[in-house]
Amino acid sequence: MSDIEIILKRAVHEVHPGSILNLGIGLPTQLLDYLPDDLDVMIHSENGVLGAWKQAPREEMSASLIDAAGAYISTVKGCSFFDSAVSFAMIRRSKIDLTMIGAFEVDQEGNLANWKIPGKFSPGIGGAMELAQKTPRIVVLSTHCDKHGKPKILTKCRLPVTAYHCVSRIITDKAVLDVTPDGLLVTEMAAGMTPESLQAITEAPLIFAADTLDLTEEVKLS
Amino acid sequence: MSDIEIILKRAVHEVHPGSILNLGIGLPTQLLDYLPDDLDVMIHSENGVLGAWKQAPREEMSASLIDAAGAYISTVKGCSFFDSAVSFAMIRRSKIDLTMIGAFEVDQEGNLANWKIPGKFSPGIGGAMELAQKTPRIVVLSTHCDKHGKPKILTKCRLPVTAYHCVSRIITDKAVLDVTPDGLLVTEMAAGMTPESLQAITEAPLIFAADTLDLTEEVKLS
Amino acid sequence: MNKVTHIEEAIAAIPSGAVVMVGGFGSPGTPFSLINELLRQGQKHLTLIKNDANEAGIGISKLIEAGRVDRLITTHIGLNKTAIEWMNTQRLEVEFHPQGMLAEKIRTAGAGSFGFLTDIGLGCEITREDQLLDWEGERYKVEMALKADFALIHAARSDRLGNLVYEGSAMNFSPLMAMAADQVIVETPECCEPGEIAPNQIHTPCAFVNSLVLLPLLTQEYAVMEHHVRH
Amino acid sequence: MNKVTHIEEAIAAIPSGAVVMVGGFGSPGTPFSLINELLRQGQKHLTLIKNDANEAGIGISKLIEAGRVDRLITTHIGLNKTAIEWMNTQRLEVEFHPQGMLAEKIRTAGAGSFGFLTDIGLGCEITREDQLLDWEGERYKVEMALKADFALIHAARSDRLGNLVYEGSAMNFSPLMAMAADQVIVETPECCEPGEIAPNQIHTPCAFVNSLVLLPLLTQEYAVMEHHVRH
Repeated sequence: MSDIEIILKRAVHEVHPGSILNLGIGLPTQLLDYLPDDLDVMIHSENGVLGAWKQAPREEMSASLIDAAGAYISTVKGCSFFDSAVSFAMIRRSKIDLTMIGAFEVDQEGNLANWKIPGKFSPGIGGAMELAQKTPRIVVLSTHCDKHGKPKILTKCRLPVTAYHCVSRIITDKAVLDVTPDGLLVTEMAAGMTPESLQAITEAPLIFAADTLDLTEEVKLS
Repeated sequence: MSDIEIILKRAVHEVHPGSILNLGIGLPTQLLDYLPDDLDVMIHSENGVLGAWKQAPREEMSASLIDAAGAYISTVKGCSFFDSAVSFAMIRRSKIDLTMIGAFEVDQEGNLANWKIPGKFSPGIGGAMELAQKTPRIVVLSTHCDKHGKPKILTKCRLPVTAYHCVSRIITDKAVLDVTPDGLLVTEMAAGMTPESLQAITEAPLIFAADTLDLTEEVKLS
Repeated sequence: MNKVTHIEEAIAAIPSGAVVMVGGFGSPGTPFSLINELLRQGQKHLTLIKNDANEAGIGISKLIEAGRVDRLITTHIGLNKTAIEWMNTQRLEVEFHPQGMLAEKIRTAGAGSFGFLTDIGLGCEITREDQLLDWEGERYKVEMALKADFALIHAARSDRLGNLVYEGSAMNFSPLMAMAADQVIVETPECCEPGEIAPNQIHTPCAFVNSLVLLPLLTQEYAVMEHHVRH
Repeated sequence: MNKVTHIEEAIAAIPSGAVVMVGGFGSPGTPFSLINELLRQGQKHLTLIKNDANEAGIGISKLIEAGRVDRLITTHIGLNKTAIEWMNTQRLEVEFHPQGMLAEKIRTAGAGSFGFLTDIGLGCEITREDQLLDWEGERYKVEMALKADFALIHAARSDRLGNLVYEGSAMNFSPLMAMAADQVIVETPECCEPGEIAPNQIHTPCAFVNSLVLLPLLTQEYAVMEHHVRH
């Protein structure tokens, strides 16, 4: 199983029936493939859709209907379309219960950096800032380290911050971490990881739950 | 012919095909009865209607459709319904070409007072302030004097002002007056009125056009 | 995600002292049944936000006449002599705004913003010195957002998720209030299955609706009012 | 009140140096035909306001690649490497806003207001000191309204008065831009008689539309883009 698959299969457990969620572009959007087809959720897409769903069958695709990631989506029953002002009113009024979002960096205070790498990557801001600042529950989906093997979970974000104190939970291929007033609490670890080996690839100091679960087992349940 | 009839029949000439207009509650709303049925105008009503028209036939009345004056209206083809924020966006963005409005007082600078008589009449503000301030052309429809025979066209408004420098034209039962940088220019007078007799019932100093027309003749054309 | 609730339960969530927005411009859009239930349950010291005060004996005027309303934030109450009488005798505190400003203050709260800069009413009696802001070389009036604990809304049609459709001039303040209030209670005579309303014909998306009360029938209050029919 | 206009005439109203809003989030809602005509006519030194920069070779990217655009006010151009290249080589000035702030700035202009108070981005790099306002005991960021001389809009359907209906996710910024721009030019493949669209299904009332261009057919640009289809 790839790191991405581990993250996504674990992330499925975060989605509660009856809730409204937003899936950030990139890794979170891929979660769609892992959600059961009869799941009772409404997916919000910033471009003015509540009730977005998986890619439509080829013959049902509409050139006038994409999600914010550009996929030609199908919709669930009870879907609504609206303008961008209403779409972000929904976000700023905290009507989205859960946002899954990608990260360049996330720190022990729940600060998130995911929109800009000065000098390297600055394609814009998109909807990330308002989603991060206003969604009651933000779950970061991210590989535990970047492609150079460097920690992404830091003591303090070094990149420009998207929103402060916004992240509730971080799901990586190696662990599940909750942001608490005392710091990052590890509640699950992948098979083979030890507190020492996880700390070694994490810049922020970690706290370990007394009954740390096996992330790998959780993934298998999906 | 009553004073009101004189005013309304003259006011019909202010309505140009292809325009959007708003008729203030009271005297202006009564203009509807004088408009030809095939007139190509869109009437805006503050409560969220563009394309309001005369009272609907009894069997077609809908309890869900009134104009801002409370009449069970019919609508023209191409009518649209929208919320109050959009309705007033339309007003503040000056999309209403012409507003006909009532007045307690109007003065030589085109200032209008029509919302409050301190201690006597203060039912609220309604849409008058935004209509008066933002409609490109405001035509006041009013009897020349109040019911006690006192002038309503003043040197300076004494009541709380609705909007400053907003009125373009005043149509009364006695005359038609344009607000100009030099003061109030009388362009039409009712039969029997002289400059002296009109000035006598008007507080603001009047200027008379070289070719003052006969208001009564204009009224007969309707 | 079925939001259908009994009217007693939906209205019981409103405590005395609550700030309650009520949809409707005159009668169209007024949630008469929800208001009647609020009257029956007896909540007091309410602050109501509505375009107008309805007319004497119907709608929110019933709540005013029963002494349940401490304060009314509105734009014009000229059609309700009883409400004017209550105001003039200091039994009802009334705060007036220009109609579009009231709409925009509610909409601003609904958009998750806190205020807006306008020129409406600058230099007029309604503008206080402490509302003026000089910003980037211009003078503005700052109008603050107007929120509420609850909104009571009438929709012509809904699905059971709470997607709403309004009819005629009954839309008015309702979509704005549905966004601006923390809890949104909707009454509707027609509730359909999700998917029956086309997605681009929904006026208020279900995210803004908390509970949905089905009206078994529309009482006389919802009918054409004979005294407004000109013969 | 027939607003149907030839495309040449409608676009010829736009002078060089104009500020032009363009509807669309990605391809849906992008008025490809109006953009192509603007490209053909040769107006220069444009300031464009659009959610994104489309993708290389289509939509407003054509105008950017032809050197017609001095400045782009947008939220995210990640899907257009050419636009990023133009930005990085200082051939295109780009101003980024959070997506909902861009929408709200446009909507604020469309509502005839001048700015709004928000907490989005407070304490973040995007907020300058001179945008901060302490008001009634709280700190806000003031976001100013964003107007335009013209808006170019694609509607799925219209009547000849200019009442508009959008489809799917193609609505996005269009209704806001139609309110915020001084002159609004709309393209549509389907124009019907007034009255054929139900009054409560109109997304943009005709008061906000100045001219209407009928598209004889929808070119390939309006079709599903194969490279966005996952197999």
